[in-house]
Amino acid sequence: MTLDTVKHATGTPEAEQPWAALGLKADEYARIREILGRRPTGAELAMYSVMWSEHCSYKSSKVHLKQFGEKAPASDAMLVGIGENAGVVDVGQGYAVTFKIESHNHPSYIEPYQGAATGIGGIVRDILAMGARPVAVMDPLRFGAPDHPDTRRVLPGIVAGIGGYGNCLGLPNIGGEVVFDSCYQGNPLVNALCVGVMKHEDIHLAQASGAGNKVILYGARTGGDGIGGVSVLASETFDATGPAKRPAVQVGDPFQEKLLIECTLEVFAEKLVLGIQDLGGAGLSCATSELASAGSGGMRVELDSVPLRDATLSPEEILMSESQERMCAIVEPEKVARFLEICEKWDVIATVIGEVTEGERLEIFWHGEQIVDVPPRSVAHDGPTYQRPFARPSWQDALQADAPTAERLKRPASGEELRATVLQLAGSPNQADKSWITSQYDRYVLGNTVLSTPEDSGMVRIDEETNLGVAVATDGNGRYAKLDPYTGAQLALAEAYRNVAATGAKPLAVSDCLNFGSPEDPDVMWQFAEATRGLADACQILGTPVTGGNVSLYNQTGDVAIHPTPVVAVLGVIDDVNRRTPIGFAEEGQLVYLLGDTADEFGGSAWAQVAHDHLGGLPPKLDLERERLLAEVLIAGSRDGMVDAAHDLSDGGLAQALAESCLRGGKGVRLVVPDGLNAFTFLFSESAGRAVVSVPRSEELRFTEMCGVRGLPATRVGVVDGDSIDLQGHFTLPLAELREAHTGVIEALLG
Amino acid sequence: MARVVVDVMLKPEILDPQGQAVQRALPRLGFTGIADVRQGKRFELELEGPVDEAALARIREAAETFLANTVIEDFTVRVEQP
Amino acid sequence: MARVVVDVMLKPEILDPQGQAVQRALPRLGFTGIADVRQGKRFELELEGPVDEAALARIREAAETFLANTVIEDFTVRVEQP
Amino acid sequence: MSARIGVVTFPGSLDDRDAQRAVRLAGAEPVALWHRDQDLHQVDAVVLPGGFSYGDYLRCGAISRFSPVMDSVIEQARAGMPVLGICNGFQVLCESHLLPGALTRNDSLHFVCRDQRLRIENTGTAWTSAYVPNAEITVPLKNGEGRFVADEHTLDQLEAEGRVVARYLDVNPNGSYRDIAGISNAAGNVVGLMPHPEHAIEPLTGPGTEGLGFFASILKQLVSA
Ligand SMILES: Nc1ncnc2c1ncn2[C@@H]1O[C@H](COP(=O)(O)OP(=O)(O)O)[C@@H](O)[C@H]1O
Ligand SMILES: [Mg+2]
Repeated sequence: MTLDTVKHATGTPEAEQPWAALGLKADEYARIREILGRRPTGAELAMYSVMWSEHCSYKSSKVHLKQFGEKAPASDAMLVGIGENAGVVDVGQGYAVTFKIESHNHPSYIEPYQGAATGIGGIVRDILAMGARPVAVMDPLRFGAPDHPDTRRVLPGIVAGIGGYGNCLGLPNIGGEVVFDSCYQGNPLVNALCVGVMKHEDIHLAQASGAGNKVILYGARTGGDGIGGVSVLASETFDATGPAKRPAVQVGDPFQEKLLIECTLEVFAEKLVLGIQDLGGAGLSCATSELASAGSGGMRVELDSVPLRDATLSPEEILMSESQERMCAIVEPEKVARFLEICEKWDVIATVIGEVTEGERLEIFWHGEQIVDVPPRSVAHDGPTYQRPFARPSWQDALQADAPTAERLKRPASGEELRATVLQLAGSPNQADKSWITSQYDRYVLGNTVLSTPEDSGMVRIDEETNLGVAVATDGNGRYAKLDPYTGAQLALAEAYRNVAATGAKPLAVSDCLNFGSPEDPDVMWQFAEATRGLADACQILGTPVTGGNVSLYNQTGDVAIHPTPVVAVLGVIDDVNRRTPIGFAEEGQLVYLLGDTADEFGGSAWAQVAHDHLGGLPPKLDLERERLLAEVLIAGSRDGMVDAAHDLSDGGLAQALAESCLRGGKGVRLVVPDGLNAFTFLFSESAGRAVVSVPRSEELRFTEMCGVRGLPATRVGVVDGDSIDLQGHFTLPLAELREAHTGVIEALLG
Repeated sequence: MARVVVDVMLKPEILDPQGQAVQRALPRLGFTGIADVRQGKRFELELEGPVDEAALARIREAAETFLANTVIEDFTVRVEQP
Repeated sequence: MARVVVDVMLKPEILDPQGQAVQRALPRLGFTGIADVRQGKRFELELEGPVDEAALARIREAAETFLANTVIEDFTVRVEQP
Repeated sequence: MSARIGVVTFPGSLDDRDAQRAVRLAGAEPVALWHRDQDLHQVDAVVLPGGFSYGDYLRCGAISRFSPVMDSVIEQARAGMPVLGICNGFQVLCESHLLPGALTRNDSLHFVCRDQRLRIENTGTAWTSAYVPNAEITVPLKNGEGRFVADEHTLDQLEAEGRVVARYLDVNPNGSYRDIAGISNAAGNVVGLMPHPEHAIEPLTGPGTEGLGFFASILKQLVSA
């Protein structure tokens, strides 16, 4: 086969090209020809096709994501916003924190272990590329029905992959989510989050500038893995019989990544790097075009100098390969020798593959012949944008009308029924103890983990002298979002925000992973539009800007999409981690206060799911000002030593929160149903804007006065006491029995 | 009793970090002249009955569906001569 | 190039939880008649030079000191016929 | 002058900074040692930390054992210098034959991270003298290949000579023979331990501070020597 050089392409304008097989539309191919003024070479076509795929170009979602910037609340904390590898937030004392959540859903369905492992590897490189030392990971997960045979295949592999990679990298896993719902059958969601810490002056950006500066590719050799993965994996739907295509799977090498981290931090410390980009989806195509596009000047790359694992790879394949554990740095010529020396110290292969040029073109050569000559912006940033049609689904009204009222769904009434319902919820897979999963993750490594599973948020200390720390929580309730995607996305934010505040940290910023079905379906597109609008509006009110995130579309089997699942991560700061608030009730005699208002709200609730397998009605109402007030009280309560334990209320309501706080602290509670509520609503309603706290008697007055002054309803509902949950006049539930129901559930399903 | 061996190796195009680690270490330990190392798994199955075509077919099926992950691995089945 | 295979198996007296897990799973998947399963490692080494006695002796030494931990594992070295 | 305790960093070491912190909190001076460097920089004792040295793809500790720094550690250990191997460090000590037996895949086949109760059964070693006999402590445990195995004869010998330094209580987390969590060499200067005492040194970041005793012991021993 002759090499398809630029010269050859110019001379053979009529040559047939496989643009359709590469996922391009006719008008997109025409536009490429228009940009170049000729037909693209094979290598150019490969680059455009991967970079213009949904996964890399966000072509369906861009028009909606814009709101995150347009509506972003003014925030002094934001140092780097959307558009870079990850957003960066100022947390004080000269520290900056970067965090981001990303999906690796499709690869994890095909090959659970490697798919999930490389999901962790990818997000960690994003954080590293900002100049930060990665300090923790989290893993929000969604699986199909817990008793479905495919869940048995997928779940253990995904968990082992996340643990296998993260543990070997030496990053503590400080939290995540595990949710089962048959809507995720065939489309499990593997979202991965990483947090990194640096000093302000260490922030690095993905840009190439300064003619003559060198482009260094370092890390693993390039092999034939994941070629086409980006366009095929992330943009094709799967039919019911399984993956429609089986593209090469990428295998991760966490040891290589650990070396890459240490080596990269060392070259940062010696100030050897001008610009840097990790290699993820679309590999070198993405890294070179993004670096060149974001900087000034052009770039020239000698592709044949790329170290290969497989000598038979074609230039197109090298450009598209998604081999893991690689980075690309821009380095001044006089610093190259030292850069290479540090790489050698860490046994990392590093190669100068090109340089920044005067011009404005990205030029790639293969054994001296030019095979790519493009304006880099046209590849990396000016891809197609779609205004996909969307419309409120015809079934939405009927779904919302199907409310779980007392007339339609039988509610427990007697003490015996209520008690059984508490047990049933605590022992249902979504509410049950997750330690079969979380015990496969190292939560101690690095020695700075202050809170991790099963606390409300993960928290790490970032300065050992001053005890400054950050907290992160992720949440997303697909059932709520299905009932009302606008409110559902806001509820996801509110819950994560509440979880961060419950541990005593002040929420600062947001990252999000939007997991949806096919954008070509107007119903799904409406869900997406509503969810982004809701999230952007809520971020504005709560004062927490979106700093970055990820979109995963085509999560559907045939024409059945998953529930719309916006997963929202909130990052907060705490001045002194010694003041963190845990969830466990540990002190006998402390008073239990319920904060917020409780209404009869069961749409999308855990109770409706567990007791009746029902999804209908409206999700809980949301009052964002109330959320903000609640957070202020929780933070002040922690700072001033007024609360010893706090737990936010979400799935399963007060009953589930109390079960978790009692089991964690090893102490029971004596409760009374407050006036004006019935026991069922008191126990199981999922009204938003609530938390339960335990208050030392000596602090009661101060605490209730604070709530009174600020106008937050605080109801004394009981006292920490004994070794059972005792709802006076209704039932007594020994903790031992509760623990029995709550633990071992996941193990029994999968073991 | 008869023994059937199932060898499972990563497909050639798939990265083999284990084999690479060994390959990188060998020269440092003074073992040179080894161009490539791949590491895989070996299963030794002891059959209760005779190793006839039917038994081998079943083992091949077990290898295909369970012992190997054919997304990334190849396997071979063979009878070990005692 | 010539290929030498090194098989490494846990010694019979050492418990092999991986093999046992496979053995327990097989009947559940409908594969019966398998009395015992052991799981070990298989290394494929591609030599640059010829596979003569000297080369094999060196590989045996690498296996003894490195590829296998002879406190718990046995190994065999053999030339794979192409 | 305070005691100098070396902490080796292999590529893939993960708990090296944590071991340094523990050394510091115990009152000694941590000295970072690099795998490629044979020079031990006149340290008084060495800690081999946890992690996945060289990726641990072949067998845990199999490659690290051959690193230049280990040549010196092995030589000095034989001459009586105190050496503590934690988790991956324990695996390296077994691979180096400074300690008998081997650490193999957990019987659950899963990595396990939990707060583990232990009994310190030998307080005569360089690393356990600060504990009262039969002290029961809780420290984190986190490993995928922590199942200690050895032949019966070796096990009997370890028991008879009092070289089982620590034993798992309540739960055997990985299937270790005779619930063994840690052992020593005959002289008592070399100790291998699967759980992580360096993660139980501050109430804020671990289950308590009961791991500090390992580092306090070595200080006591070095000061009195
Ligand atoms: N996949 C996971 N990885 C790590 N931690 C997890 C995972 N799933 C759940 N957790 C942790 O378990 C605890 C309970 O989870 P969840 O009930 O979802 O919390 P919440 O309802 O407060 O969001 C939290 O600390 C959470 O971070
Ligand atoms: Mg919570």
